[in-house]
Amino acid sequence: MEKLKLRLKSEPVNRAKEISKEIVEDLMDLIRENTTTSIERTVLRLFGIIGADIDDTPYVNIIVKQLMKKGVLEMGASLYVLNACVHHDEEPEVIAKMVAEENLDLTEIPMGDYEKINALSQRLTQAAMDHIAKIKDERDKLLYETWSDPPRPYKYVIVATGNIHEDVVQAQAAARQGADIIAVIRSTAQSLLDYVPEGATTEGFGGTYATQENFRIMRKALDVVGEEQNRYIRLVNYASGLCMPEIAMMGAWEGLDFLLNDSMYGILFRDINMQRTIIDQYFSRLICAASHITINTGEDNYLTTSDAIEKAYAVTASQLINEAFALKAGMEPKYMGLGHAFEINPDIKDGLSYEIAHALLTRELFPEATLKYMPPTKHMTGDIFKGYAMNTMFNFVSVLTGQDIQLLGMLTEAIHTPFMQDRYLAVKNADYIFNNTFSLGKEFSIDDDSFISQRAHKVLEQAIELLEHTREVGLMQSIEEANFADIKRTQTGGKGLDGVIKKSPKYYNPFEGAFRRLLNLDDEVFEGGVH
Amino acid sequence: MEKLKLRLKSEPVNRAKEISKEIVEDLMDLIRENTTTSIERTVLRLFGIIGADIDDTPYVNIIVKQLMKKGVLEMGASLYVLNACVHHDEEPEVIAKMVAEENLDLTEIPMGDYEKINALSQRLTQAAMDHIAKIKDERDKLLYETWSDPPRPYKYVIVATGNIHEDVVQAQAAARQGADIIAVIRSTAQSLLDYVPEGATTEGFGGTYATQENFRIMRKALDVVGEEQNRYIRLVNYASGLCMPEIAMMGAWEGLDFLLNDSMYGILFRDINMQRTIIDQYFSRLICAASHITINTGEDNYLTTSDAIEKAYAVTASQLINEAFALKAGMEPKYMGLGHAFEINPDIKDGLSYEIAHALLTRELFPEATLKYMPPTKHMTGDIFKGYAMNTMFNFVSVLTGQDIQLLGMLTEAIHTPFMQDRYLAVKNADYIFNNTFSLGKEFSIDDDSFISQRAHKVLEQAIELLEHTREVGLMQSIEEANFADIKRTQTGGKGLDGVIKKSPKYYNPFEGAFRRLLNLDDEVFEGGVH
Amino acid sequence: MMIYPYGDTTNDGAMQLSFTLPLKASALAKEAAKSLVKKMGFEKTEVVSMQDLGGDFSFFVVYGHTTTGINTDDIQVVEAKFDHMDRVQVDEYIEEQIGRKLVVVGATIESDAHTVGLDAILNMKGYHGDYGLERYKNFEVYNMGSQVLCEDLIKKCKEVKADVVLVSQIVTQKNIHVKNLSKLMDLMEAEGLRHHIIAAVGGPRISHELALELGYDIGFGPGTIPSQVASYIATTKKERLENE
Amino acid sequence: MMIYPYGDTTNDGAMQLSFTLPLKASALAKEAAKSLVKKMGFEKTEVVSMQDLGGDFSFFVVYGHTTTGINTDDIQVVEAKFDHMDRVQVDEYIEEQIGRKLVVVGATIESDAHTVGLDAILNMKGYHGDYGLERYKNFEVYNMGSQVLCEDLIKKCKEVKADVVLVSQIVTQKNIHVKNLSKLMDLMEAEGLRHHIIAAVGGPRISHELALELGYDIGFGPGTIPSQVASYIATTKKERLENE
Ligand code: B12
Ligand code: B12
Ligand SMILES: Cc1ncc(COP(=O)(O)O)c(C=O)c1O
Ligand SMILES: Cc1ncc(COP(=O)(O)O)c(C=O)c1O
Repeated sequence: MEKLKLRLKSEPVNRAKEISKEIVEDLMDLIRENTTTSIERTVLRLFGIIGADIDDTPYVNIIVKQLMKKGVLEMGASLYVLNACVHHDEEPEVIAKMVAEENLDLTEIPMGDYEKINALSQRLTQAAMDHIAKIKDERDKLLYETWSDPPRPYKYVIVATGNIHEDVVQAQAAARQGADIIAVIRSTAQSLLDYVPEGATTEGFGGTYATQENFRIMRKALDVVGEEQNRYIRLVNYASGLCMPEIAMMGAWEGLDFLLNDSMYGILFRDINMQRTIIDQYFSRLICAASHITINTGEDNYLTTSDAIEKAYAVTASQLINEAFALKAGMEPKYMGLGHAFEINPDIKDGLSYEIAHALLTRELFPEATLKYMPPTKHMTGDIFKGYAMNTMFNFVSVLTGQDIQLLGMLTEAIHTPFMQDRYLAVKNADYIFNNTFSLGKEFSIDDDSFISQRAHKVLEQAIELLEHTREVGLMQSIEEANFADIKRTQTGGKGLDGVIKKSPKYYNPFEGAFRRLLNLDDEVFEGGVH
Repeated sequence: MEKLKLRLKSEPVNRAKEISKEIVEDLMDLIRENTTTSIERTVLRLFGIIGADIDDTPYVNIIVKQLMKKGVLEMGASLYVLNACVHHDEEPEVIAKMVAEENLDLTEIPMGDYEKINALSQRLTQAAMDHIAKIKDERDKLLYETWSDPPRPYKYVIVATGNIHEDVVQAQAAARQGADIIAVIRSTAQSLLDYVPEGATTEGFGGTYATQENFRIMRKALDVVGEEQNRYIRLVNYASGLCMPEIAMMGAWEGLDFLLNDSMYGILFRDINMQRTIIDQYFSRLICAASHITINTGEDNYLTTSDAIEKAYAVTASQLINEAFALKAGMEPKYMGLGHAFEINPDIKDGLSYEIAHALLTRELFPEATLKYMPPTKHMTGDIFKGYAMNTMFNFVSVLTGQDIQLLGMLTEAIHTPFMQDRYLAVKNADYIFNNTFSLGKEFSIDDDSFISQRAHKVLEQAIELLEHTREVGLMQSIEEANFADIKRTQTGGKGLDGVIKKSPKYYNPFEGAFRRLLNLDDEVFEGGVH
Repeated sequence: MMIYPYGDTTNDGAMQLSFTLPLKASALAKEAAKSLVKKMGFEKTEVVSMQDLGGDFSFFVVYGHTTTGINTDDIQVVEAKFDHMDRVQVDEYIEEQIGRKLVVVGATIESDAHTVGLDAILNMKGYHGDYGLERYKNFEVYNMGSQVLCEDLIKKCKEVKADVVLVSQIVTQKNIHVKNLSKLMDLMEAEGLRHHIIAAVGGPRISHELALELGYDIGFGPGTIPSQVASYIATTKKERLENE
Repeated sequence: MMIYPYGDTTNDGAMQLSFTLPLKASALAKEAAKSLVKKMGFEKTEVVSMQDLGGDFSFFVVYGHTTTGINTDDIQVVEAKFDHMDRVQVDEYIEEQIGRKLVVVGATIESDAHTVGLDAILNMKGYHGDYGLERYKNFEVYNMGSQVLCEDLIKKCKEVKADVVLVSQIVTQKNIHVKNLSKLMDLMEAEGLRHHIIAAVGGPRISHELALELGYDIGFGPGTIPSQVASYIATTKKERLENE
């Protein structure tokens, strides 16, 4: 027998997907015509530039800042760095040091031999692409050949002590307890930093800084437990924010498996400028797509500021937009961790019917996606027992409706970032429910005139209405109207607009092309070229 | 839409009921031809005899013992007491004191005027019947007219401090928290006492003694909260054991609403002689039927000694037998609280599908019964969190499958009799689930070829097999073969056989007839008569 | 009156505990859990569950009976006292007693991005069926949202001549809220604003006691409804005006 | 080594508590809950949930950080020591070392009617995949079931010349098990049986320590499997024979 099914009609589904595609299409010019400071820094990082000066400012920031100040960032940072490399016959990291510590002005170096620059560019680009491919292949091999992909829903937990070494202790314990996926939550407001901190960090608030070194430490720690347990343990971090593409690159580099990466989350929840985020998300998703990193979108967050029943359709609309953006970036559906959440007020009569309707709708709209299902958070209180019961039902709905990634609810959600025992209790709850109700979804069928079915169709219709309106006014205008998460943002407001730079016609960025070619994105290549 | 349904075929259902009826029929001679010390004490209690001597031996025990010693109990205790009353021109309670304290020998009083005796008998019987009717009517009025019957599943909790006054504190708090039904658990091994203690008691182990005074105290305490909350709060006690009919009578007298009253529980779980229990259960159920007391049967207990999947059919078979016995005692189906339980090992894959199948089977076999659904107990451990999750699923299955009485699971089941907070957490869990999943049972349908449906039919078939065998060998032999709860008892083993007395042809017991007439039981009246 | 926790017998002191110890699950670990709890003054302790968490940690559930009781007469409750009026009453009160609109500036400050709590108090919609301050005729509300630097908040207060500043702090890990809230107070003092403005702070881990400690006039904890805040503002403003 | 409970930072002392106080839910009750926990040696306590239970009681969930730690070097584990063999090994061991079947009498005594635990140890079927003592070639098992009076148990032991008596006690409320178990010991002593018979007690709230205190040779707690009991019996019997 088949799993519980709504049997959505194909007409509205197709229509919804079509409209979403057009919404995203409409933004491709913005994406094509602009770069951002973070994209440029990403390119430099891909060239192998790491490290920071004594004030902890990363070299890549210093370089990009210099180029910006000089008004030449519109050409792309790579050109200047490559030119300097050729000029000094040094690797990019040496050039970076020279800029940072010896005040080398890149714009003062006369443009050298285009052929040499091109050759160097090709070598460096290839090296980076090779590394990313290697990391990707290693992971894929461990996951699907050496061991095997765990059964779904995957058990996903977070660690958030603020100290990467303490995080390791917690993460390893969680993995040993049975977690499939470990996310290291970032320190409060890291997403507002316009740079990525360097090195191992031990002081964060509500989370641990995302740094390349921290990624490496945690990846290694999980591999140790993986070996012990003969299974691969996935690692997650967060790429939303002002450094979206840089973190994506670091994730790809260090073997992360999932990245929180939403086309609108930063705009809505971190007040990051919308143009900035829209441009950044594209580049970061190219990297994810090329690296087989599963992105996780953040629709769950909408239900913390909006009502989960009233605004269910905004979740659906956003999922469709996120999907359309991801498709544009060449991402296969299975790497789309589209988000939704179990956030209905637990005191609502028949709330579970709504939850099931919404969960099934997401499941059937995106049959191939690796859906991410978020636990109750907003209605969690200090009553940890009620919370544990809510998490039980959340786990139940997940397995009943065939979700993929289960972000396990913590009974202490309203109190603190998780203690070791909280996570343990969460894993055990999931183990109990996933096993005890394993095939239950195959036992029942839903009639077309049932409340659940009607509800799902209604939410889809409402989502289509919003999408239609959004297509009409454009996504940015729609966000200005507070159509998503009830949060209003303006096109020129928020943080990071100063980091959006209109590309010159001579703009150069070898990676965009490299990724796009890898991903068979057949529309014109944007990176320009060295002329 | 209809609630979740199995659509059981009517053929096996009818067959099962038919066989059960025959099994019970087969025992009616035993029941007809015998009385027990406890039945005789019950009659005396109905005549108004209460109190105990300085050694705490109840007067009714002293009287019955005297008559037994003298070898005249086969005539029924009432005759001797009535005769003494006429002789001394006193009420039965005075006679009782005389027997107990002045060594009055009832058998030495010459048999007096039959007419006078008959008249007195009629008056006393009528008074008792009137009292019982009054209590019943008062309850029915409060429940269905003054206020209204709470929605199902009813929330049923236990108190078990050992001290009736502490019980009151706990029971009132539970009622204020929302419990619909309060059960006062009895002290360990009270069922083995061949007398009912007197007065308010403050020292019990794992429960509080069932005494008439304790019943009264608790009934009053609950009425106080009922008034406060504008709803009627049901009170439960336990009638299994050596004093089954006496406790039934006290329950009827003091306005209890439910009595644990099973045709086999005492035999299996307290090693009470089977003849004794079979005879006693009949008389006690007459009282319950006449008083609108809902009986609760104890099939849940089978799953503590047997495996809940393997021996699910024994539960079903026992329910059918209990139903047949209850029908024989003139009980309307709605007063049959047939028991079953959520006792499958939580670590079993797809255990919930089994639970749902079993719960639906019970529901559909007894559509009019007020089913009692028991929580996980055996597989509860000191892990109170896992326990809370199990109780959540238990509550879920109950509402999904339309159960009536929900004996709320305690998260500390494996640890201690409930603390006040344990009960609170249980009520809140039920509130959450009952409300949040209220109509979910109407959302799904089950195909005939689903696992759940197949499983239910299989259990029913297995139950029928056991019933067929039981009809062949007789219920007593079947119990000897350990077919129920995997516990073996013999016809002449266990406690209390010495209290079974073959009735003389002149046996007299005015209440049996009174109850049977009231209940329109049209087959011959057993009580004999005063000749 | 001396009181003790209550399980099922008056003054039995019954409590439930759960915790993790940095020991592998073992007889030693179990005994350690028991000893620890005994050392804390518990009797009749039962380690009812011990579960290995992997990597030298175990999780325990313990029931025990504490010998510690407390005298309720010794308990000091630091509680804000004000009359709770409804929206209409507050509006009337302000009109009659103050005679002008009160200017309210609200923000979640510094690194904190949580707005739901603040919005619950300020937005039209309100919270738990109680309308927010924007709905009141006699409040002029500026909701600056979240992640507002203390400096920017102060600038705004000056600009709109705020009567009241409402600050929200939700994230409390490593006492980040104490740091943020102290910073605001220090700046307000430095700017000479503290006297003129009623300063209130709210959040799920905020108590009135903590608010006072940090130099605020009042603290609002979980479950606060807007009309409580409105009532407090109105009555306090009136008092202040009287005392000036 | 000094250890403390662990939440998310080494030695943070984090613990969860829940309990009921005989007070109506109120600011006073909340403060009382906090004070109580502080008095028990907790810091940074948060009363995260207070719920009225009706009738002057409230329920609290509290998180706090205890300042109490314990030194694992000071922990004394009273643990029974014996080699754990499997069924075949035990049977061989008895054959070789003792040379005859051992007679085992089991019962749940006095008012206690729980048989599942005792049956788990004795019945063929056993427990958790480990066969029960009846399945062993070299045990002769008499399972008297539950509610067995001490007097009857002793009679049976004499009658069958028991080598071992296995007693189960499940109900522990108001220490009824202590009463029952002491009674049996007293009677065994009085009858002069105690020396000849190995006496073991088991149950979910039974520890080896308690068993020793009450005069038994060994106590078996929750999760006991039959082969442990069998191993203990065989090795102890051999020792006793050697020491005779
Ligand atoms: C919603 C939410 C979010 C949303 C916020 C969306 C938004 N725009 O507000 C999102 C998803 C963005 C988010 C992000 C994060 N969150 Co958050 N979040 C929550 C959550 C689930 C609910 C909070 C909430 O909305 N409650 C409902 C409101 C109505 O209640 P309230 O805030 O208590 O407000 C009431 C009272 O306190 C009072 N009040 C509050 N403020 C004020 C102000 C005044 C003036 C007055 C008078 C009264 C008042 O009145 C309100 C009504 O009664 C809580 C968990 C929980 N269940 O509590 C975690 C929680 C608060 N978040 C937490 C964390 C750590 C984060 C992150 C830092 C995680 C990370 N590293 O990425 C991020 C970053 C946020 C940041 N930079 O600050 C932690 C904080 C832990 C701690 N104690 O420090 C919590 C407890 C979750 C957890 N267990 O980890 N979060
Ligand atoms: C099943 C059960 C029953 C069944 C018993 C059926 C039967 N024939 O055994 C029934 C329904 C009849 C019952 C009745 C009662 N029960 Co009861 N029951 C339970 C329950 C649910 C499970 C016990 C069980 O079978 N566990 C499984 C076995 C395998 O585990 P175990 O007993 O711990 O045994 C293991 C070890 O301890 C050890 N072991 C045990 N004995 C021995 C002996 C030896 C020699 C050895 C070596 C090892 C050993 O090995 C076993 C295998 O590992 C528990 C709650 C729970 N989840 O624990 C309550 C529980 C034990 N019952 C309880 C009570 C109070 C009662 C009653 C008194 C209630 C009442 N007033 O009516 C009655 C009366 C019983 C009486 N007179 O004793 C309480 C005891 C509270 C306390 N701590 O004092 C409990 C904890 C429930 C509760 N929270 O209230 N009960
Ligand atoms: C899509 C997405 N990105 C990022 C984050 C994390 O927030 P921050 O960017 O502040 O680390 C979240 C939080 O839940 C999220 O959902
Ligand atoms: C039918 C029935 N009767 C009675 C009891 C209570 O046992 P006792 O008779 O020992 O009080 C139970 C216990 O669960 C029961 O199920």
